[in-house]
Amino acid sequence: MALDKIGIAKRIAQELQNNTYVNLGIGIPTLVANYVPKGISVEFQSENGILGMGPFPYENEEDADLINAGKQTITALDGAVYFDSATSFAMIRGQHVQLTVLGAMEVSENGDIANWKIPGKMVKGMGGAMDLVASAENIIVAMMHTNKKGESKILTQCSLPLTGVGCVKKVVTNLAVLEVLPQGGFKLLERAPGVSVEEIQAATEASLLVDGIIPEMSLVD
Amino acid sequence: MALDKIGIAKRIAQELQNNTYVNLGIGIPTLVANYVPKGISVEFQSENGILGMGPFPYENEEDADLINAGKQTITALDGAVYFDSATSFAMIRGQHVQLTVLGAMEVSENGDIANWKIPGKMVKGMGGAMDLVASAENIIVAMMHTNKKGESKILTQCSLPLTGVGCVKKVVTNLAVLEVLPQGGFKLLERAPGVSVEEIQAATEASLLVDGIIPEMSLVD
Amino acid sequence: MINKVVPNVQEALVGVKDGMTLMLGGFGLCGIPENSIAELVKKRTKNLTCISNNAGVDNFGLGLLLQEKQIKKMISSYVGENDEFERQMLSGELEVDLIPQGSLAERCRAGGAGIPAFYTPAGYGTEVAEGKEVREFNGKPHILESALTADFAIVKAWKGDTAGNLIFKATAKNFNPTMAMAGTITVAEVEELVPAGQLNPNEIHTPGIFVQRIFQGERFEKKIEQLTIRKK
Amino acid sequence: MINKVVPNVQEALVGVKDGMTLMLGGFGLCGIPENSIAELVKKRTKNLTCISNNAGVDNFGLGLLLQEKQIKKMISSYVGENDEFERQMLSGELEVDLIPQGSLAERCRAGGAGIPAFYTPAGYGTEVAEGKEVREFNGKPHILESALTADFAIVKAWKGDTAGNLIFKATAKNFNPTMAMAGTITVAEVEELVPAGQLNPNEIHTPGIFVQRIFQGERFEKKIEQLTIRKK
Repeated sequence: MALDKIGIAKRIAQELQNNTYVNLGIGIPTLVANYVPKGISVEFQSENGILGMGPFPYENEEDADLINAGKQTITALDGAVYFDSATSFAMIRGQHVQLTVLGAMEVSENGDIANWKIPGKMVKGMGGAMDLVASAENIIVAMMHTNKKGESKILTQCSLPLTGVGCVKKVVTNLAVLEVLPQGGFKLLERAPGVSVEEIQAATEASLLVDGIIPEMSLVD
Repeated sequence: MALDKIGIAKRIAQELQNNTYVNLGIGIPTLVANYVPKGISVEFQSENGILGMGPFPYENEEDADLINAGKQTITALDGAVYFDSATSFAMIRGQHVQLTVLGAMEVSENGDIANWKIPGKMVKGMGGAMDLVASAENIIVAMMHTNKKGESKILTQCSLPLTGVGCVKKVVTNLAVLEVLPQGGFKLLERAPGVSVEEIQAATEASLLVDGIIPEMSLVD
Repeated sequence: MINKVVPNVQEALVGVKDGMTLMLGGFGLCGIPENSIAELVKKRTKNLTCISNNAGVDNFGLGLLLQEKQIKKMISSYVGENDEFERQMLSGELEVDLIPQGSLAERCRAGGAGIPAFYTPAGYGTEVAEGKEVREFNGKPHILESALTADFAIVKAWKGDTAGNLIFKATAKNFNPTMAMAGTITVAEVEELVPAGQLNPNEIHTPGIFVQRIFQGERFEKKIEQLTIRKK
Repeated sequence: MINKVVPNVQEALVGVKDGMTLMLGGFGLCGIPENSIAELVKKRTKNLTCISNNAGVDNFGLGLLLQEKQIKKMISSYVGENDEFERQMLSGELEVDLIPQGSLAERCRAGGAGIPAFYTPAGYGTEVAEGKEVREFNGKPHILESALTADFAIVKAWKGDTAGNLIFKATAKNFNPTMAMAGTITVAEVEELVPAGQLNPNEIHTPGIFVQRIFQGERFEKKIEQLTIRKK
């Protein structure tokens, strides 16, 4: 069965490395914070200006001056710190944030990502995404494998305006975990529980390397 | 009679404009702070990281963590603020500091200044001087008119390695106040009390415009 | 001490004219200079170029200026929460320059810090890089970005003193300290204005040298864009 | 939270090797990492390239490393208070790269902020500009300066917490926050180390993300270079 958004977030949470700083994009990536594995210390950076983001506040304890990059009210953990936007992106551009998880409209087999604009139709802007994908050592995309029309979002080449080139390292979708190979092309690493290799191949427009037996993801809480 | 260092500082203090930020270099310029005219509000920036520098501390009240750019113990006035070196030079380079007063070994008639190095003999370094002279709107040099050998420091061309080019606007020495003309050359504005135009001309190697009657400086406390 | 206090928002915005470029602090609706925006609506200043990370929502923040068609051009990184904005942009009524958030912040800092241009990897290979110089450093391509400045930078702080020193609260800091550096005239509206000497000089975020005018705002509504809570 | 605490200066400097590049915070003797410098003398690490605004005085600060000839190259802006330094430099024993103080600070910030190069007017027309690209912006010539980074950045703060967050005191701040950004490994020695949560997140100067190791210094001598006082 294909994963839901929470399933994708849970699987990405397994990618978190101990003692690292992580930036989570809006949408599915934000959910990753709820599933940090036991024994793993990570600190979440929100590019609007906080390190050490905590859970949502209790009712009536919200503070309009304390939000995350998704404009949601949040709290601050012990050890948190606030900073201005220039310093925030000094952290990002200076590669002090090791992992970026973000959503995408399209990902291509050379690691390009498109997620900010549909010409003539939708222009929300790139926000911090272009800085993040240009700089983080590790970039994981969280998204549905296909769009609402059922068309693959895992492509030979992106059709939409790019957010970054050759930057995506891994893609976790509702169907699969894919690695972007250094020489280009995707490699199938894992299948969602009950999803077959053939289903994944059918939903993938890009070239997909299937090498040996592909294990199912394990998603223990 | 030629001025002493305090006289030079007093004369420069007359150049202070109301509501401006001023950086004073080491030596004679530092003394300017003691002679701010009544009714003039200025704030002194010290490039090591303080705005709102106050007088020296009382005995036993000194704080090793509170110094000026000359490494002297100081105090902080109401409204003072501390900042890091990158921010300090953002202020300077960004032209938020309107006036810089600094010493020099040589000044040339196109406004060049040399004050950081005597090749093979003395190399103290430029400190913040190169940033200051490259950016401030107004740059006044405070110095003796001649060196210890009696040679002019007001030159057609500097012989020492430069600190900045075409930047000095005015020079106040023990003998005179000189303006650097936009087209090059010095114009004699004022004489030190009792010093003749001829004495100034004799001590000046650079071309010197003497136009009309040259008044004596007035140095009321 | 140089006194930066003006009595009210009207005095703070004297000299803001049609066709000028303004920087406005804030991220979403957090930390925006609400009093100044309300006054700009009243002043009916037109043809503004506004540099601000976002464009407000339909009925608050810069959305209020958009509704009145006072903005000719927006320079932002993310404008996704504003239907009127999207309408004006797609119809061509509004010029829009979208730039990466980090480049926006750094360009404002550069404007304030006297750095005319710098290289950044952000946007290489995208529309953002079109027409810009590309240069490789350490084997990685970068693009040349230029400084941004504004006729007026308008920021919002938590506390301020008569010398113009500012302290921001939590994530309402965001673009405010950065833009405060880059205005020919920087206007700060604060929740609490105190005499110089009342703020601890170790705790000040924006030195008063960057601020030309400061006033205590009459009213801060502080709208929340996305109220998210958890149960006790 | 990511815990950055190491038990002592020895652990803090594990991995500092001959030939490495170090950044050291401080201005004159103010805000220098004294405990770390003392340990470097003990470790007898050699052939160091030290990036520091000054070079200490003969018997304190980096002067201690100079006496032991542990420094191969100094990158500084002002070195006027140190006879041994001048002797080594003029004799050619010591390589010296003197750069404008503002360019030094901005190059360190750039190193930490992922900006490989930027333009500045400082030094145009001087020795400092030799071999560097010159470009005009707004009619004024600027030179291209590149980022500085270090194997270890060693800074001194007043207070720090276990997450590596730092607060500096007065003008002992100086180069410390800037250099803290630019170390592959940044070591902070602090006068007072407290548990995460004890520092007000609005008052922190250096976010812990920039700091890899933090420890409470055993002893801070805090020598004064120029004691200047007035009479009561």
